[in-house]
Amino acid sequence: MRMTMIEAIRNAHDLAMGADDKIVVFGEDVGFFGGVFRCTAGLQEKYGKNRCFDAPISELGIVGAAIGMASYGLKPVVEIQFADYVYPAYDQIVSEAARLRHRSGGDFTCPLVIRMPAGGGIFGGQTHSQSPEALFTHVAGLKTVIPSNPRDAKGLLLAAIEDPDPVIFLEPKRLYNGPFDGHHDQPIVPWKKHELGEVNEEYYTTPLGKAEIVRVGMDVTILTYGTMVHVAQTAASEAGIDAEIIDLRTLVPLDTDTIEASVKKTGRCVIVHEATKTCGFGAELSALVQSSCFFHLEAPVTRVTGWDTPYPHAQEWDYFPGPARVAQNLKKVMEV
Amino acid sequence: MRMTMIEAIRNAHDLAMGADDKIVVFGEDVGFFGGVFRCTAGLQEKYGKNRCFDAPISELGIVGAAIGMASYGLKPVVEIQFADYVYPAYDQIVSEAARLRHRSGGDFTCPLVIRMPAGGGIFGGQTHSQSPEALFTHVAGLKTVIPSNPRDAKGLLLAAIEDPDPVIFLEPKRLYNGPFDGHHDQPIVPWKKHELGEVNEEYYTTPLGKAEIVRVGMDVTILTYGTMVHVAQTAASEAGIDAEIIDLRTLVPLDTDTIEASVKKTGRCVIVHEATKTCGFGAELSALVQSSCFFHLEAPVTRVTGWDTPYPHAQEWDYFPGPARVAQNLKKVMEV
Amino acid sequence: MHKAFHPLSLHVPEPGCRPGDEPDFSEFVIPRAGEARKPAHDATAQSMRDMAFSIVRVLNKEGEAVGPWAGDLAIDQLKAGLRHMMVLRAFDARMLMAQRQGKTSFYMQSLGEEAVSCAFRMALKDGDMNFPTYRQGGLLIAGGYPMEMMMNQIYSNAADPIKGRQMPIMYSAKDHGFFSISGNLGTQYIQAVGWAMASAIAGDTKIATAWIGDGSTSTSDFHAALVFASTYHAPVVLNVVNNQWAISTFQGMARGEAATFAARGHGFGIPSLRVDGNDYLAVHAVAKWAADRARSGLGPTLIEHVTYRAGGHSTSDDPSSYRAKGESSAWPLGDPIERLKTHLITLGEWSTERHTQAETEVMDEVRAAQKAAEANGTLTSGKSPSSRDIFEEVYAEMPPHLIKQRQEAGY
Amino acid sequence: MHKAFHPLSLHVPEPGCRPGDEPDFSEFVIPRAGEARKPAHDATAQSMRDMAFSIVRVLNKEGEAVGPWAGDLAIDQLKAGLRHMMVLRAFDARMLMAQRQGKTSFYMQSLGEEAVSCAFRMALKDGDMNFPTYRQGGLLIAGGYPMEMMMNQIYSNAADPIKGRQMPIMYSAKDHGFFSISGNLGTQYIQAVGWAMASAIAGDTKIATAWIGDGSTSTSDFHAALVFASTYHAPVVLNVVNNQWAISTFQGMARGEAATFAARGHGFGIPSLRVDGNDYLAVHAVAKWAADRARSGLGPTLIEHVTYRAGGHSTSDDPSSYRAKGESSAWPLGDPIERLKTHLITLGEWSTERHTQAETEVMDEVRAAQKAAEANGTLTSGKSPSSRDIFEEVYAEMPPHLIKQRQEAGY
Ligand SMILES: Cc1ncc(C[n+]2csc(CCOP(=O)(O)OP(=O)(O)O)c2C)c(N)n1
Ligand SMILES: Cc1ncc(C[n+]2csc(CCOP(=O)(O)OP(=O)(O)O)c2C)c(N)n1
Ligand SMILES: [Mg+2]
Ligand SMILES: [Mg+2]
Repeated sequence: MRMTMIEAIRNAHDLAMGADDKIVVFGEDVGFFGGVFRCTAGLQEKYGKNRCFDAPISELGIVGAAIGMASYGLKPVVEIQFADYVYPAYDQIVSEAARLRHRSGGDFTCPLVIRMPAGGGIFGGQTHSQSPEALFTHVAGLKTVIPSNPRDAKGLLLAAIEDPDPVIFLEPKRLYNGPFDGHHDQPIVPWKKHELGEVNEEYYTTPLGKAEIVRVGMDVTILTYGTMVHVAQTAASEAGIDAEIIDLRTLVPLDTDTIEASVKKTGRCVIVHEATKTCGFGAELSALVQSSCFFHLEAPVTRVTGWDTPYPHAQEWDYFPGPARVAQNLKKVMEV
Repeated sequence: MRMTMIEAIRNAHDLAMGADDKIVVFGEDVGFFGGVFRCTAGLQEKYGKNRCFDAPISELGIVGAAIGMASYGLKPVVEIQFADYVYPAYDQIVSEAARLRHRSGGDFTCPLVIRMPAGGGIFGGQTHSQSPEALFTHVAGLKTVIPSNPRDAKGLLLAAIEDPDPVIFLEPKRLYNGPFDGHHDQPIVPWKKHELGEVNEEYYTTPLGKAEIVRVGMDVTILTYGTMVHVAQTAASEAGIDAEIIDLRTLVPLDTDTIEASVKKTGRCVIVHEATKTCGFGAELSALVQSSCFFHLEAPVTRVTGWDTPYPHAQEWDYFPGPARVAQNLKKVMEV
Repeated sequence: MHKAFHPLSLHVPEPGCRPGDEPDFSEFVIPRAGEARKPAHDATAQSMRDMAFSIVRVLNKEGEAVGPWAGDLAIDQLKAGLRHMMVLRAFDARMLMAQRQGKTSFYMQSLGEEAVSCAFRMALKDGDMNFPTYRQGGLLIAGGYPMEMMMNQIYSNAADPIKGRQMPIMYSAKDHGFFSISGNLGTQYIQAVGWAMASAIAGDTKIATAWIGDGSTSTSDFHAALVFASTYHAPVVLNVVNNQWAISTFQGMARGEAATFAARGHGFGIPSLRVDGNDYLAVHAVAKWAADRARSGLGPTLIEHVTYRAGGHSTSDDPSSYRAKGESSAWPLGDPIERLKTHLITLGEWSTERHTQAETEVMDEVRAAQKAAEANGTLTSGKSPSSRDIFEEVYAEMPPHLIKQRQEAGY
Repeated sequence: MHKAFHPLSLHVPEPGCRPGDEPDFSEFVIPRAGEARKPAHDATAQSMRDMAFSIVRVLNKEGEAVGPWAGDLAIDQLKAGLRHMMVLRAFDARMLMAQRQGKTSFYMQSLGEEAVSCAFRMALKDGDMNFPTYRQGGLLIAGGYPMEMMMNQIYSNAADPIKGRQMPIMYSAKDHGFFSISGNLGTQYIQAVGWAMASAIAGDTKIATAWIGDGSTSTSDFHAALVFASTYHAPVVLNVVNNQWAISTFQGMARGEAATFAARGHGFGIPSLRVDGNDYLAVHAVAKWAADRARSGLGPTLIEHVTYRAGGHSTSDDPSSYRAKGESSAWPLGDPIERLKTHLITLGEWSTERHTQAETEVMDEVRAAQKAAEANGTLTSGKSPSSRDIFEEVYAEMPPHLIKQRQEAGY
């Protein structure tokens, strides 16, 4: 059945809640209203206010309470309204959720999913556009997941819900309705008309820690995730470069085998993400690739990222690493 | 005059406060008590409770209030008791301090120094040992500084205080009293007996963004900062490797010229830091070095770091990247 | 020994009515205008505890100003206040339309809450600093900030003082005592306290005001602000604008359906009161009282402005999907503009005709400003801020890595 | 029109006395034992407002139990309570000495506050969950958790249930209703509320208790906990242990020298009261009252335990550099052990001789536990946890990158 990413996420919640009454869903406006992006619409009506409810505007409270619930034995799946608003909960995530199993010698655990819409492309300015994944991948004890299409969003979310540890689940909001490729001046194809909008209605999981090669190629490996998976595909086509594109899907734990095999084959590597460059996840990818594929590399590993500035409103498309910027870097790497 | 790092920091505060009555110093226990590490001892007595005072236990409140003060026109220098406790203030730092100048078109600015003892080596377990620098270096709008000796601590702190933007100032607490080189079973040389404990009593600044080559060598470049500067020196000597060691001092902005020149000369690069590996600042350094020195590198850039786990209590010395682990990696890199 | 206990269950607050229900404010207790006493400036929190559970109201149903909080404002000031609110409403209407026309990306209006920011502003002095949310545009309008500048910001055009960097209505106007608005709820509250502490440290006479919505009182910043304000006796007025709704959740979600937002101040020994936020005179009187307290070194005051968000939360939501139809018109405290208008008419200083005429004038004024602003461009056409501006002012001085990135970007 | 205002100045709270001063608690108002009324379980916050400004006390100067809060406990329970407190004190003394002997890195004692955690624990049931700070070891001792296990943790030895991973006294004992202690102040407070919400969601009958220090009420987590507890009527008892000091700052720094910590609950409609934290009977009675409320679905209660931190903050500080000499002995609520002992003697159920004998027994018990624990090693000698354990339990299943790092580490 064709679904938007929103519908796929909603469907994942629905199946999970139906299968396991330990699963509770809450966050700001997620109850009666069904979430500002409608990802939880219908759940309160179906499962009751005890299982899906609104929360006060305290991201700290939402995550802190969820940790308590998880330690009781429930499985909270909470929504942070925008990834840009996760910082008030940062202490609870890094000091508590991430370390509870370890610090208590396994006495207490913290199975918890923290969902949040991330990324730019919607004229959201600096507070509705951020990609904070690197702030989570640096923290031991967390897993970090970013789907790029409805099929994966559902499977990865169900896998995250099944996972016995805290999972940060970043949803590229620009992909909620269709596979945005960075050509902001062109209408997007809705997921309903796209094959990756085809989502099995049954319960299924997509394992965490497994990347997907979304385009096979010989000349250069593109490592990317989220919205940039689509931008990279368009850029490669437009540049006429035989790129192999890897959708990482999970950043921690990372599928290093798939990455290594590909870069050893192509000898070149370009990393693409929306987040700011310095200490972004691209830095880690670059460090890993140059270390594991050193003798296979024919050109420096190159990063195409958001600039090291706040995300601007009016100049969104000068900030966003769109297909032109990606293509230009692909060409440059091929020239080395 | 010989000073410990604590005395040097105290002296910097004293000189700054004496020179500019816009400077106010506050934080938990920094007033009457003079700070749990005594870095602000005597300031309240000398400058009064209006200029140096205790704060309630709210890191959010300390930084949030400091931002308000900075926007008024004062220059707050605040202490977070341990870097491990900075996360409650993380939102105020990344969403507010870091972006205020940019988001207001320069209408409001945020000259602010946030000091915090960081790093391990004192049996502090997971909540008194962290090195969170990468969580700041990823954020545009912040500068991040880490001194490795009393002389620099004073000069860098005064430069940070003069800086018109928010500066994160991480103090390697294991270096407060002497240049700890990782040999935890040996007594440390106190700063009073070490030449880098020699601190000019006058007001001086050490510019932000300039690294220092602390050991000249031909075989391999070691990029490091904080406590690891001393560990690396010992490791190089013990391994008998002619390493060039660069004390970065400022992580953002980074002195890429010094780094590039050195790695182009040696052809090898080892990065050493205490923080967890994945997405640590070492990832950024590795990405930069392989990109700018690609054709000069004879071996993969190697990172020696804390493990990707919480910082343990009893197993501190198995976690801490001490001289043996650094030396072993230096040898490995030399063998390529 | 212990008695048996029943299984527990979770209580989840829900508003009295949702779409399909009949709006019902019968449980909302509204004291009569003029009833509330006016404590001395140095009253303790304890001695005026009741005022956090009552509502200061000045304008009665007949449009008369009654009670101890009345009598502060001259006719000219009242007329100016009416004008400010009318301008703000017209401004909102035009900008809402501009957003619908695609001239910008987003808009948030103050509909129904105009008195709160417009009246409050008139109790402040030049040099005082407001730390607002996105629904206090009236602080700028009443403070004489040019509408055209506000529009330049909304349009992210070439004359936008913040260079297109932020979403619409995220104004910054230091010279007009208006702190840069943040998209992150709550953060400004403790910053306001810090600014006020700085004023006290510097031996200045200026005060700060902090603004927050009912929903946002749940944020951590709210607590930090109360702690710091009470500990250091900061010269700050802490305002909570209780407009009954966060986005889709009613104020009971943040309030726990108990006490009041004003009562949050009591645990900190902060004198706290509630005011009829749709009563221009009451807001002004309470604001002046609190500002004087702060300026006299008597420390913080917490004011809960009881009002109603008559419009949607923003242009991104449709309130009919979570609010009962007609709830806005059932709101018992009425409309702030209508009420001040009636008061002036009652005083014989105003008429329906003059009001209609003023409406036209105001609309012309807003239109003229809009025209001038649009000459500088809109988000989607005409002149726009430079792309170089992305890289400027991240730091005072551009560091090498940003110079490099800017070159890479080609600007 | 405006009157002229004087320059503002910053108020910074300071304790009444610092080193060199004469301790003075004359301004500390202490209600007489037996004076406080006992409200019905379903009393509203409003109806028992006064109790946040008074102090529930049961034991009078003569050692008699008086008033409506007295009478709950049988003689055996009182004797057990006395024993628990004595064990805790002896335990602390031994571990403090062990730290000084270099057997571990750090220690924090409960000296002077023993009644708070020991008495409270006896009002709970198996299955309830405590979210403690580092000064509620009495919850474990009174709950029958083996001292040897606590010591294994303190020594980070081979039998440490948390495998040497945390600093001393950061216990975790799920089966004994004791949540893993965090070094980050405050975080447990909202987690306790979440746990209680979970119990309610699951239709369970268990309740949670949250613990926080006076200084730590300034944290954001404290506010979040109050918001969530009041919004969802969570079955939780929110305890504030006001032991007068944070590290070097007195409780007025967090409290703003106004109201009380208990009064913080009023803004949330949470029934709140203060109790004499050095009065075993009072703490127990109040705890039981609050626990019953929670279990009956009546929601949260906030309890401020008024006590005194008689020792240093931890082994890392020397209180004589910031506290007046003799402040501890001047503390007007006395010593919890002495007071319960006197009560039992007054009842004719105890004597000085039996007490001395009990002290010996207790010390033997503690010594025996210590010997057993030391057989498993201390931080600096003997058996220790494995270095492999660094990498275990970061996740339920070790991911590839950690397997690699563990190999690199050579374990
Ligand atoms: C930290 C944070 N969390 C969530 C949001 C998303 N958000 C924007 S406005 C809003 C509702 C605010 O309600 P209220 O405080 O009552 O203010 P009002 O809009 O009624 O003026 C929410 C949840 C945000 N901007 N910041
Ligand atoms: C978030 C955080 N900030 C600072 C600290 C450092 N610290 C540890 S204990 C303490 C004082 C706590 O005082 P209080 O809450 O009164 O508890 P008490 O020690 O009196 O039991 C401080 C500041 C910390 N552990 N966590
Ligand atoms: Mg609101
Ligand atoms: Mg205390």
